[in-house]
Amino acid sequence: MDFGLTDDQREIQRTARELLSERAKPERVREHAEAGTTDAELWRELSELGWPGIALAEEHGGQGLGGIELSILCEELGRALAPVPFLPSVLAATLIDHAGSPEQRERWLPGLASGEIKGALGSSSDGSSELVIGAPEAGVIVLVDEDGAGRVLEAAQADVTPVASIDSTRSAGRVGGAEEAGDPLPGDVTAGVDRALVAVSSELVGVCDRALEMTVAYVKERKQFGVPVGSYQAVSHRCAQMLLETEKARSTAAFAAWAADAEPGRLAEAAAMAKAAASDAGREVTASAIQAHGGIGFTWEADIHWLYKRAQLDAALLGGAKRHRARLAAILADHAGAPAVG
Amino acid sequence: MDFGLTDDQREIQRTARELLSERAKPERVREHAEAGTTDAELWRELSELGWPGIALAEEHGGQGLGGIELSILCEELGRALAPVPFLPSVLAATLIDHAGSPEQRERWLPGLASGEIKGALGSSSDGSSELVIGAPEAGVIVLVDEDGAGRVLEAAQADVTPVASIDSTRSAGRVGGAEEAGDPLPGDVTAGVDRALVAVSSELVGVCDRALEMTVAYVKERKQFGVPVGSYQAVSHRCAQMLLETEKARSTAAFAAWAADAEPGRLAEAAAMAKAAASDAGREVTASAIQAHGGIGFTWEADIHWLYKRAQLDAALLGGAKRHRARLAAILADHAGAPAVG
Amino acid sequence: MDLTFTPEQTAFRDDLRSWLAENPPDPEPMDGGDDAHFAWRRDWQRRLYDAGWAAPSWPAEYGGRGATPSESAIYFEEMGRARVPFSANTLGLLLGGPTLMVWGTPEQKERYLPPILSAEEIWCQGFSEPDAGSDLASLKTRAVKHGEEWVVTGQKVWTSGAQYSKWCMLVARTDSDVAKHKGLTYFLMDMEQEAVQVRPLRQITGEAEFNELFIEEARIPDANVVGGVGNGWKVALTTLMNERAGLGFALQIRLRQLLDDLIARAAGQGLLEDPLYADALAELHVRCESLRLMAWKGLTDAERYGQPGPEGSLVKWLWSDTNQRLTELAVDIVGPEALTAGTGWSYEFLRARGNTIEGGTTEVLKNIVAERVLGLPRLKAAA
Amino acid sequence: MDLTFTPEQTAFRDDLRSWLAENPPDPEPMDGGDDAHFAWRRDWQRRLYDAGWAAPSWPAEYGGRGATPSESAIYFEEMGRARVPFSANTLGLLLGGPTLMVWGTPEQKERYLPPILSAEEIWCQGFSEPDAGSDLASLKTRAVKHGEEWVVTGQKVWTSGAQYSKWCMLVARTDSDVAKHKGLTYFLMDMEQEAVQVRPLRQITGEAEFNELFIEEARIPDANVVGGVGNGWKVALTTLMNERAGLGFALQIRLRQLLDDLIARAAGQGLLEDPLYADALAELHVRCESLRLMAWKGLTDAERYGQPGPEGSLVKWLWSDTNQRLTELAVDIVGPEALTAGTGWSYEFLRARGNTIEGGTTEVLKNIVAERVLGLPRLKAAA
Repeated sequence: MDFGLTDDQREIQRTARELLSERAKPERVREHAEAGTTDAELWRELSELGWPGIALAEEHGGQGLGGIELSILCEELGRALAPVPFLPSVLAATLIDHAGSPEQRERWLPGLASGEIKGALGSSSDGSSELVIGAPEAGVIVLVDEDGAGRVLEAAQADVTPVASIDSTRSAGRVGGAEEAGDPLPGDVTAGVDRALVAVSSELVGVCDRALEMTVAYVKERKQFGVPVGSYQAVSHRCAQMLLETEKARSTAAFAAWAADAEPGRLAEAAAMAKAAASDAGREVTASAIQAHGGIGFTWEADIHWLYKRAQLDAALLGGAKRHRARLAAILADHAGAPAVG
Repeated sequence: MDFGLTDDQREIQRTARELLSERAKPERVREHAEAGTTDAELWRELSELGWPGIALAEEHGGQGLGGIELSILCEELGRALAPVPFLPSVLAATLIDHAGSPEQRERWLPGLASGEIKGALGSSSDGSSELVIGAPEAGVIVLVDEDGAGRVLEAAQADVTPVASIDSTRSAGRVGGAEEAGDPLPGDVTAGVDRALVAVSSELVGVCDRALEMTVAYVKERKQFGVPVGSYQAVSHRCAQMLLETEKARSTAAFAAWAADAEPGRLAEAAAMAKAAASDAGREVTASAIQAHGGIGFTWEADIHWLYKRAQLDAALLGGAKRHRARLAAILADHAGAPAVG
Repeated sequence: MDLTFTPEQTAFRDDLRSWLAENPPDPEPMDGGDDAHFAWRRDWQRRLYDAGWAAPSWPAEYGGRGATPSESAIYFEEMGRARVPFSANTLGLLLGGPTLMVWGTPEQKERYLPPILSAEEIWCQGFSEPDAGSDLASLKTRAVKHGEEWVVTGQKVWTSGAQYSKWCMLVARTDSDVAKHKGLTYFLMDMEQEAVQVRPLRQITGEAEFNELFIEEARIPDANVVGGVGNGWKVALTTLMNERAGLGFALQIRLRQLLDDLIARAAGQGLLEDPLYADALAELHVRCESLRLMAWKGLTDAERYGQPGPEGSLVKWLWSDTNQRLTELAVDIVGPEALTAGTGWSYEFLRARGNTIEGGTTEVLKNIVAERVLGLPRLKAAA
Repeated sequence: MDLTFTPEQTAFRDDLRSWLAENPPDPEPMDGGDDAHFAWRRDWQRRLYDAGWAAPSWPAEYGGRGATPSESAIYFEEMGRARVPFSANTLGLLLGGPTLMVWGTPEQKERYLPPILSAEEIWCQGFSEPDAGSDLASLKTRAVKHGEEWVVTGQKVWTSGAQYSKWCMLVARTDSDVAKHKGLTYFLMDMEQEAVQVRPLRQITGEAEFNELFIEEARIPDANVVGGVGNGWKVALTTLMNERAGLGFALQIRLRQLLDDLIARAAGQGLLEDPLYADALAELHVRCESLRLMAWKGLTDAERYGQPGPEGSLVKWLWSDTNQRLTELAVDIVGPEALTAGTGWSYEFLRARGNTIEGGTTEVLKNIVAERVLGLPRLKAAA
């Protein structure tokens, strides 16, 4: 039983954090968010480092690493709120990788791994999608419907209407078109979606972690009635609660990332737990961060609201906490009466 | 729009509080609770004052007052945790009064009004009941089932098995027997149950009020690290939350008590709101009271646990918060789309 | 106890309701930005003024109707129900006017009250400062007397409507040698001077409902002191006491309407039959109704015993918490529309985040409830 | 990251599991009251002792197996899973022994450790006092030296098992002239003297799991000072650090079992198909699993970096809160049985109320998390 990262993983984490703290400073994120643009330069840089293909096989131009390494990057990009379509791209790649045919993988993965093609993943019902993050700039869009069927659409086939979401650090769009448009994914779409859920959950852990970090720094400095506001229990216990929520999300996301590689039989349960915990944590921790900042937290100038908004989109992506708890309950119902897992 | 009590109502409230603070002191409540006995002397005294018949018509030996006056007494008896079967008796009387035939009223109400007969009210399904408070000592038991049918059983017809509930300030029992045992209530059982819900909710308001009062007194006195624990926000904000819950329960119970007399068309909604709010408040406020008392709050010696236990029984009686919110949702569904109530 | 309106109250409500039905405001302008929007609200207030409905709670001698607190509550409930905009000069009507009525000189009342009512002169509130937050006693804006004038320098924040205002209710420090809250004075500052710069303060919704004020040697004639030099703390409390008394009723009706909209939406999607959503919506219903009951109960108490008590803090707390829960649930029910920029639901959702901060944070409200309602000892923190 | 057991850990677990399968404890005595119950637990510890399973984490030289922290966690998980009773001398095994191993003299170790392991001598913990609560530095029990003996007078509370104990880990004030936490000394007090009176302290469940100690001039030989005079604060911290390290794993498995029972019950009643209950049960499942993950993660950190960190406070907090929510939900699902005195569910429900108080209140745990994990400034309250 070992929760520790390997030296290589730790190195990936360290490098990512350093790079992003340099290249995705709050001012730069804000600039792109206000203009509604993607940071093309940063995307090029990340692509050169091979990040988009970190979990893809070497034969497809990827780095051949696993779910844990992908989680690490998602968390760091979430922390930084980097204005690049990393998450949507890796989500699309994950689906194609795990549920695609050899031809589909051959066609799309090399471009996704190199960052030349951007991807997006969304839920659809009756042919049209909910908000799909990254859709307007995507070269390939994967849509999954409620029955667990999935299809791959190249940009030309997808009828994308750009939509401004509340999270302007990333583009979004609605994908229309006929129900039969695109190329069906022949493989295990659910297993692919579960891996995608782990990636989203990891990004949310990063968002929470950053929100807590910013809040702790603020409440140590800010004084009211002569003492730092962070010394009042109303504030300090709120911060403790933020940590608890973050750690719940972190531990379940870590378990799910590990299960994706090492114990696929528990992946469905693990992914549902991770997304339920991360969606709740994302919403609660960032809302708490705003509250702990007081008046300033509610202003556009304070960067905390970007985290709040990102958390909302991620929390809803591929189903919110309620939907994943319902899935979990169905899994529990199947096991009810069986002895506790050893 | 006037939330104030009349002078007469205020007088009833004052008298009740004074009497009970004298006759139902914590030591005496504890004595009876530990012995599992009813305070027969107090019951006699209350009966002589006409309390059990306060809301019954004068022709049945009652005082001919209304739902508000009954609520006042329920609240005060809840505050005092008086070890007498007042609540079960008035619940039975309420059902017989509002849903009984003239013969049933004639037969039972005078005895219930005078206190010579004690009553009990419980829910049943498939013929046998859940825990019925006061059943072992009741001369008459009313059972209502999930379909809204009700029946009256005299003690001899009812197969009562005494059961010790966690709230030993009152007796309880399970009522068995055949589904057809007893005398059906021909009238509007639901309207009777709604009035009964108001009485239970009012008792819960009293329990909350007392729990908060004891807690505030304790945290003002008790010191830790040199200052009263009540000056720490972890404790003081908890007390504020207790007040908020109590006031939510109080305001909805008042509305329901008023509606029972003055606007029966809104009684169903009002009673469901009151019971939902009071059940939640009862549980949360008394649990908070224990927590705010720290170690001592968890001991048998501190009186706070009697309130906690009473709150659990009352919260479950005639359905808990979840059940009444489900009722409310059904009422809301009927109104959905209609303009907001003027 | 009588939870219906009296015949007088019913008549008052019916009067207003029928007037509103016959005199709806113009449609909300969708173009022209903030200025057009403000002009629309100013126009609306003028119409209310012409019909004698601008401030019914003001005494008849100042142009009001001498409405009781209950009638005033009915007024705001009806305004909310009719979904009309807030009057352009809401702060003047609700805070500035009533404060002057208590503390103003006869000359001040005569000079300032009429243009408040008619929306000729708009008022804003200059209490909060960036470094003071909830701690009014630590205000740093300073006023120094030069002859018959006061010279003011400092910074204020959270001043809504400052860009349209003629007068600012300004609290500034006039004596640093006495205990913190004793050296404050309450002024009426003319906003139309170069020394006062208004900078919009955008919120997370993207709009700028509030402003920052940068004050660099602004001039205020001595005649514009309200309630006497050094008495600013008490005068400010009068303003704060009035702050939410009436507005709360409008906000609470707005909450009710939002809930009705959400329930209708959920019903349309079949979610009222899903016990999880049914439970959450029913709980919001209980909260909304108890909020209204608690607000009216507070009013009963106020009418019987004088001033509204600190129980008002419970109402504001419950309102803000409920509005947040409601809009959070709406995100689940409404779906992507609630996360799309510029929609009604996304606006409500983001805006609600400020409810537990503006007008007294929930933390401060809990302190007030604990100390003033429950009588718990005040925490004295040592540095 | 490898969230499976290593081959060594699996072997350890399988060894223990098969021993437990072959050597189950006698059935829990239903008659004979507390004494019979305690005798049953003492008997069980003796059997563990005979098989070398009483305290696997103790070094081999003291009769343990030198188990790693992970193996120790597996031990408690397996004990919980097998639903065996806690050893009679749990406090001696988990707290007293490890404290002596750090601070005891060679003579003390030789004298006291063996009978702890064999359950010949039972230990209890005399830290808390009625007026001290969470504030250990303000202890009032006083020890004064007379020749080679200390004379102790005071009162202790929350001492579980005191009526069966031979030795009490007692912290008393030996110097009033120095800063509050500096004047404390840690003693081993013989409970078998007239000067020590044990009074059972009943809980809201009706049972007396704890006791009060009334100490009136009790005698303690100087040889029974642990860690030196005036060093009691540090020695006590060692005891407290060990307090929940292992036990937490047993409690967490017990929580898991309770949840499995409740899920089975809900499934039987069709409530897993009710979205409201399904949601609540799934949330409890998430909490249980993340609790286990967080506990194991803490252990990984401890093995890598030494002592367990204050993150343990998060685990205790989450455990107690989850156990309360679980038993509250059980009242709704199980119905009257959960409100009937003497049933398993009503016991669990009432007992859970103490979880957020015993072993560090949730308020204190949040303080610890805020100060020691997040580095927030400590609140200094002024009287």
